[in-house]
Amino acid sequence: MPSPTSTSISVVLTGSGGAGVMTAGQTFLDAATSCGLYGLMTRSTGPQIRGGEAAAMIRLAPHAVQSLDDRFDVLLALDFDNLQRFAAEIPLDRNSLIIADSGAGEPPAFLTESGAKLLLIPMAKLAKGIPGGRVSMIGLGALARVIGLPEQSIITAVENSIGKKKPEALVASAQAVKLGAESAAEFPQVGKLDLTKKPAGPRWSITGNEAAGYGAIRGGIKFVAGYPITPATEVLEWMATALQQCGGTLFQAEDELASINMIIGASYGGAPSLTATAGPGLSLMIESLGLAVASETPVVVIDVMRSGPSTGIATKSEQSDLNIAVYGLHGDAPHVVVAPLSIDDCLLTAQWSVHLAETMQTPVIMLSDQFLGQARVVLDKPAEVNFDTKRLTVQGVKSGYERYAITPSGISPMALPGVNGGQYTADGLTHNARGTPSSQAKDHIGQLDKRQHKLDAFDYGQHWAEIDGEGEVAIITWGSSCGPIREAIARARAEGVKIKLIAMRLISPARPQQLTEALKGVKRALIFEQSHTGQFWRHLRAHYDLPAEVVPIYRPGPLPIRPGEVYEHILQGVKP
Amino acid sequence: MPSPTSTSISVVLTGSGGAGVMTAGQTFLDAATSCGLYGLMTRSTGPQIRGGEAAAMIRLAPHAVQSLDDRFDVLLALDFDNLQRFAAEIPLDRNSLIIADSGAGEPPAFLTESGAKLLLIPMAKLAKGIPGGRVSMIGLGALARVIGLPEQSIITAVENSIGKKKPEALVASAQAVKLGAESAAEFPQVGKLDLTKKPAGPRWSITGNEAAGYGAIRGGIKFVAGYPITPATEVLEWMATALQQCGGTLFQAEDELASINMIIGASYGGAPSLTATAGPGLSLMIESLGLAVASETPVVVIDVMRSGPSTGIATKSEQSDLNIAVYGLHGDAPHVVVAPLSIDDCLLTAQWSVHLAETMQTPVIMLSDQFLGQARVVLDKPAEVNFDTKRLTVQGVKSGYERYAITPSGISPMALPGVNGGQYTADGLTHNARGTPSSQAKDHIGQLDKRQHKLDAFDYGQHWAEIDGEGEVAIITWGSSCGPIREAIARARAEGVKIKLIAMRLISPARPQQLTEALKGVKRALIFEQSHTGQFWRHLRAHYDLPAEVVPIYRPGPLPIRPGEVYEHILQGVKP
Amino acid sequence: MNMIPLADQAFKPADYKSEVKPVWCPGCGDHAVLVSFQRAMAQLALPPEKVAVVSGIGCSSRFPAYTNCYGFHGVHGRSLPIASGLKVARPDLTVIVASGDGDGFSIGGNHFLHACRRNLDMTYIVMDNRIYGMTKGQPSPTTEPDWDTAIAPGGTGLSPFHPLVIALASGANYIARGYSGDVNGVASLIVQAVQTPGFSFVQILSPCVTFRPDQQKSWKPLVHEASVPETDDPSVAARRLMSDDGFNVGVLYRGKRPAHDPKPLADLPPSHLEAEFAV
Amino acid sequence: MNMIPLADQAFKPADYKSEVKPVWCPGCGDHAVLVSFQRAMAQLALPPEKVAVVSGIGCSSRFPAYTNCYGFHGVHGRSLPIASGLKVARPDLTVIVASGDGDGFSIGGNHFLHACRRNLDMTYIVMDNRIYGMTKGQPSPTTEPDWDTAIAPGGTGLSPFHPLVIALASGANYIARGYSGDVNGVASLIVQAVQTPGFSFVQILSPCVTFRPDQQKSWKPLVHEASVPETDDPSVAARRLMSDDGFNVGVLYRGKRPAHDPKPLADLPPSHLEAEFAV
Ligand SMILES: Cc1ncc(C[n+]2csc(CCOP(=O)(O)OP(=O)(O)O)c2C)c(N)n1
Ligand SMILES: Cc1ncc(C[n+]2csc(CCOP(=O)(O)OP(=O)(O)O)c2C)c(N)n1
Ligand code: SF4
Ligand code: SF4
Ligand SMILES: [Mg+2]
Ligand SMILES: [Mg+2]
Repeated sequence: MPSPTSTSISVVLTGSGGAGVMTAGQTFLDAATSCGLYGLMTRSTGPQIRGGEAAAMIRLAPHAVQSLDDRFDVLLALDFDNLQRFAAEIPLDRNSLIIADSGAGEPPAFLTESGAKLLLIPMAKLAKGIPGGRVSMIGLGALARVIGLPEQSIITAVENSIGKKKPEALVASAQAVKLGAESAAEFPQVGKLDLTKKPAGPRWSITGNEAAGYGAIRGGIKFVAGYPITPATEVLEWMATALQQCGGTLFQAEDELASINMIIGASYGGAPSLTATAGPGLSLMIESLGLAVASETPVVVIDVMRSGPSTGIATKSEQSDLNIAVYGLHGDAPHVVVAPLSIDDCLLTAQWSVHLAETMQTPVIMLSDQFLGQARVVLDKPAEVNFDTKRLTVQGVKSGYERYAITPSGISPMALPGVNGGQYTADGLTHNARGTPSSQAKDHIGQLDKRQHKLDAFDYGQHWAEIDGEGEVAIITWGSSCGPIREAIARARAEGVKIKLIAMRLISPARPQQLTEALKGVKRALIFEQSHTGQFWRHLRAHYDLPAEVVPIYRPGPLPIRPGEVYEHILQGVKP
Repeated sequence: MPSPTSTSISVVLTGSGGAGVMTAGQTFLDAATSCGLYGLMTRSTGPQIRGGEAAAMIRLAPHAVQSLDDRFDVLLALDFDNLQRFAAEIPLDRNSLIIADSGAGEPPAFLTESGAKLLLIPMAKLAKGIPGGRVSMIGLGALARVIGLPEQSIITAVENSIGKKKPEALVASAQAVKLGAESAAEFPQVGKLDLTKKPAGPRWSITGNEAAGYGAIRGGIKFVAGYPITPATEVLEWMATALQQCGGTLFQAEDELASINMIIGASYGGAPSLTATAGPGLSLMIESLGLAVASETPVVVIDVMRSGPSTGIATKSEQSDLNIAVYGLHGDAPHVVVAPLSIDDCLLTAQWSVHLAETMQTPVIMLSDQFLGQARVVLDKPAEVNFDTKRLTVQGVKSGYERYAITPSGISPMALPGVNGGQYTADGLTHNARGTPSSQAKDHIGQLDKRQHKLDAFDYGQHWAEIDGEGEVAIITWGSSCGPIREAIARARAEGVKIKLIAMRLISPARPQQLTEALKGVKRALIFEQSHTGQFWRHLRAHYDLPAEVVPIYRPGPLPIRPGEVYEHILQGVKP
Repeated sequence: MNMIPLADQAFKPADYKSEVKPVWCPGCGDHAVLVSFQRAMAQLALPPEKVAVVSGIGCSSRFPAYTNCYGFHGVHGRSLPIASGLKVARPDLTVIVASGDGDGFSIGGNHFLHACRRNLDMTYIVMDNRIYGMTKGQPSPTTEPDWDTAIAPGGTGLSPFHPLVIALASGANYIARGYSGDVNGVASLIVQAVQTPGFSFVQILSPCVTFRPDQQKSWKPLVHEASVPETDDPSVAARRLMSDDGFNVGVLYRGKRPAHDPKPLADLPPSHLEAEFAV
Repeated sequence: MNMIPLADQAFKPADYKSEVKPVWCPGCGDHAVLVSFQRAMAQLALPPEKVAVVSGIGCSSRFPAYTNCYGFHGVHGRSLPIASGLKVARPDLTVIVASGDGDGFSIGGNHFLHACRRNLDMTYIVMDNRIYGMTKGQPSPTTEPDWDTAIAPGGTGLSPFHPLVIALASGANYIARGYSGDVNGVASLIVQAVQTPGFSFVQILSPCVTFRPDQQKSWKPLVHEASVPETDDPSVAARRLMSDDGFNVGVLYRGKRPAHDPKPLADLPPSHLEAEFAV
């Protein structure tokens, strides 16, 4: 696999106060997509609720990309207001190009310091010359031209988004795009955008939050209760309409205490149920997640992680909810924690989450994050996977029904309300096999053993991790760190470095045997994650026998992990 | 130190439906105390709210005891109703004696199977013969006689408890006690109760929950908000009156979300503040504990652990909230977790908790448990310890006050409301040194580093652990497991076994250097705890470099850990 | 509401009784509420397996396991969300929620507000003994300000609040008060609560003989039938409930709001959703 | 309430303004509320460092940092408990709580009930825009049933509830409604709220120009002064508030309950407590 960097182009659009950066970014991605390209887009905004500075970061390539690049080829700055705030997020260098308005004034320090070339265009002035003309369209025209994207693709994308209802707006846009392109015509092309390769099959444009929602519905989710919270809200918002179409219901609850209990109630009634939240909301669900464990009620909780602790930074990614997800419950409360390994893997992992929850009658927490959830990716339509998901229920029930019977698998057949003779009371109190409260040691230990056993004995198949490559050095990682890591590994391998990748989808329960197997021949493990205290590393230490040499590599958000950063660590890490 | 077993006597009083077992147990303990003895009393009840079966378990010795014994010398059964339910809690053997009512009917199987001797007394009949006579008093009389406790001490204890206001009741009691004693007169004495040693100084009778409350007030607590929950309620109830006397206030909150936030608010205002709860309540406090971390507001949370998960068994002990206490917060949220090592150590540890919280401006979770909290112990008055507790505050503030200034210690001077010029907004959002919200990487990382650093750099002194003995084998343990372990170690040492004890009071942050120091020369570590999944063991694995050989030993509640059980593990554990 | 003679009933009260022995103290008002519940269910002729009883934590919340219906004994204060999720997923079930003044009005207060507002078709029974029984005697939001307890020595000094007005202001569609001493009266209130569409709230004064020994004697003479007929006018009800003495029993408000009954628009296969992602 | 002429004031509104620039959208009603707050504080002549402003999470909850008072920007829904703890620990401070309809009535509903009941001397200002602004437009408990949003396509179908009646039933001692468009009117309501002992609740209709673009135009003509003078009778207030149109502004209820003000009985040294343990 060749290093993707060489063939991709990264551009960032910035502007403030309603400059329409986000819309322009989306238009640009659509245009590139229509030319057969693949791509990735993330967004960054200032603290203001509306009208503040914003950045749309887009990477295009003739193949799918799952990570931002180390740097940007082009910055299209519609203005310079507060642009300095994005300095750490927009790495530029002397090979970069800055397209800016010639009337924008003094560029912020980090631009001039970067050594990037500057292409000044009188964007505002040109836009004024067109009735209804927008600065952003001038900019997109120029941008398209310098990277070699046909202007027409931009014009078509605008047409597709605003529709044919506003013919004047379309005309204005087309004019602006052309004017922009012309004013950049003299400039040498930046990067090499290969437009010759055409996708072999259908492609999708999808965010991780949408993918998670769709995966959940594919998995069988029929009821969702949730409370809005950034960056998880889109899971709920997307599912609200989708469920209405697909025979389900979504409730906005009064708070997260209510959402988790609503889904427990619905699931007790037989409906596969889910909620989505972020750290602060997950914190509020902790007590009732324990109830789901003890009452053996299947539920799926998607935690779209953001920078913590406390309210932290709602709009920035981090992998720092691993601890609470795995260890956050009081008492001994075994449950399942999984994490998607890429944006589109949110689909598979959400679907798998429903499967695990329903099959084992357990709460499952899926740890997505702001990067995975809110980034939009254009990629080949993912392969369809089907799990044979079925909750073990009882139909004809004889007297003496034991809801919490100790079975060889640890999973007990569940009576759904309505089944005559199956009446029982689900309980969070220590109970016997019938469900009757008990404080006897034998019942307490019997049920603790059963609940642990059902998770340990389950066959998670190949999905527990994605493993590739060989070598004496392995990277062990999880979640959204995988994107940049895969890319860094590809670069390193292209230079002859031998390295193995173990990307864990199943975070808990631990699979010591499988990891030992995967680590055969590995002498050194680089453990990689985006947290401040090395939560993943410590979790592995607690549960696995690791190779003699372990190199933990971790740092918190808010800045995204970049392939180059990982690449440096790999070069360090493979040194003898 | 001699093995305490040889010199102690263990008795258990049982009865049902308002037989007055608990009162009788307390009377008995008081009587023994007045004879110069030391003792321990725990209680166990059936599921009924009132009038169900109950057991008072008492151990007496001429020195303080901090653990139940392996077996009971005497069972005084006022009746046999539902006694079977206590079978696992009342180990008896052929050297035990059962005192029971001759009219009580068939004894439950576990009694006859134990091989214990049976002393049948017509207790009910004798009591009927006395106007106002109580069965329990007959029983106490007999009990006193067979273990060699002067009857008069019982009569005096009754007098002290019901006062002189009810002379008839006193007369009846005295008569009953004497009658009971007489009817056991022929029976050979059980055990050897040494009444000759007299305490050298003043003694206290105290429960762990009272000790925690008193320690907290000694530490400077002025405000408490809490929500009732077993087995933590007594901390609140005891403190309610105590604070009224000592210039503080206690609020019953509407729920645990409110209690934790109330104490955050009071502490922000300058009042050292505390709440007490159990697992389900701690779960609800998780989100706001993160707020206390991020806003650097000192608070103390006492978690009196009970068997979990979920509602579990409210009245039984377990050490299974370690995970939630250490790892339960979302994001990277460093804070302090401590645990008392004995019933009376609840005093010191609570006082230390206030000290750590106030000094480092951090939340501190103290993990007590049902055993420590609800057991009553008679012991020598604990030594007074004084910490020099002072919150770092500012008085005269110049402009540009930085509430969250990055300082060498990581601790920043705090302005209390009312101080002119110190105005700032405490925040759970990622903020800069001034407290202004920020999503910049430098502020996020700067504050994460600072908060971790202030805990890591602090000098915890000798209090982090209690260490004694030498040997190539060490037991590492924590919390209420220490009582039976100390006793087991004493037995083993009496037989020449060399073993070291490391009992950790500071659970988090980890002190790797100190433990490495303490483990010098140790080849094997037995890690002991009362949980189902080895939470303490895994925590140690995650944070410490342990000796090559580690033997984790763990089991959940509800049965108490007994010295004999630990002793067996020690014998196994020291084998080469 | 007339009761059908026992002999004609398809179900008998005993059909709703489980084999589990209540942990309640002898004389606790909740025993009587359990009997009222059984009579009401028999009267409504609901097959036990089509009824789900949901609760939180407290003496009163032990209710579900003592019935022969499906039950969910959840965590403290969260019975209403569990019941709400269940009702939406399973509109065919009759959902009854059993709670106490601590579980329902203290820790569970927010869900009370929002369940009233959501107006799903269910019945909420709160056994109000003005005390926390299970945790051995702490004041609840309905406890008198001068009731002395260990946690609030000398009393809280706080006036009890008005759960019925809160229910009304939040949107409950049926509001009634009963007294556990009147077994048939309470049964009738439960029957009507189930029959009235939407969210029905029944406060039942149910003495705690152990931690409120005053109640068993003092309440009986205070309890009286409401002196005015029930109303469907929220502002009239607001005025009345705000100034009542807390002991007038009967149906105090019966609104006309239809139950909230969310339904999906279609039942298409998930693959239908893929069109949105295709480029 | 007459305003003191600016020139005579010991403090000026600007004394209560911080250097932090609000994140609010241009035109958001909350800007005006901030001005009203500054005017009210100046009017009350409270030294800024003796005022503490506590909030939860939401656009409106960003309030504290924009004042030059002590502030606590807590977590979503928990402003009232923070304020309550603070008030008990520091009765010398003037405590103001700033919240939104989501923060205060949805997730924070339970604390609202209990803070009203507890009746500590503080002022609770809810900037009600009938929407979740911060999370980009989801319905709150005061949102109209047919307001279309992504999370509730076509509307929730749920009637908004009555926060003012809930406050009354829970025991609030002062209940008022204002409109952010009337800067001096709101300032006056805040001044009176602070001056009235006990728990004061001020609902301020404060339009969200971004996610409720309908409000800015449509509210202005609807807002009107309450047509009847304020009352101190809870049942009269209950009836009125239950049936009002939600747009009548002014002081709507002012009770006579003294503020709850818990005080320790003594201030003995801790060692005094040891007597209890001695045997
Ligand atoms: C989160 C949580 N907090 C506290 C408790 C302890 N608790 C159990 S029941 C109860 C109060 C019950 O009072 P009420 O609802 O009035 O029921 P009653 O026992 O009076 O019938 C409390 C505080 C708990 N189980 N969970
Ligand atoms: C526990 C938790 N859940 C959810 C959120 C996300 N959240 C932030 S503000 C908000 C709603 C705010 O609405 P409102 O109080 O009406 O304030 P507005 O923005 O409209 O002024 C929500 C749901 C959060 N921060 N914390
Ligand atoms: S404690 Fe009170 S409420 Fe609980 S069972 Fe006993 S009488 Fe009933
Ligand atoms: S989103 Fe609405 S509430 Fe928030 S700042 Fe903007 S206008 Fe105000
Ligand atoms: Mg009660
Ligand atoms: Mg709002």
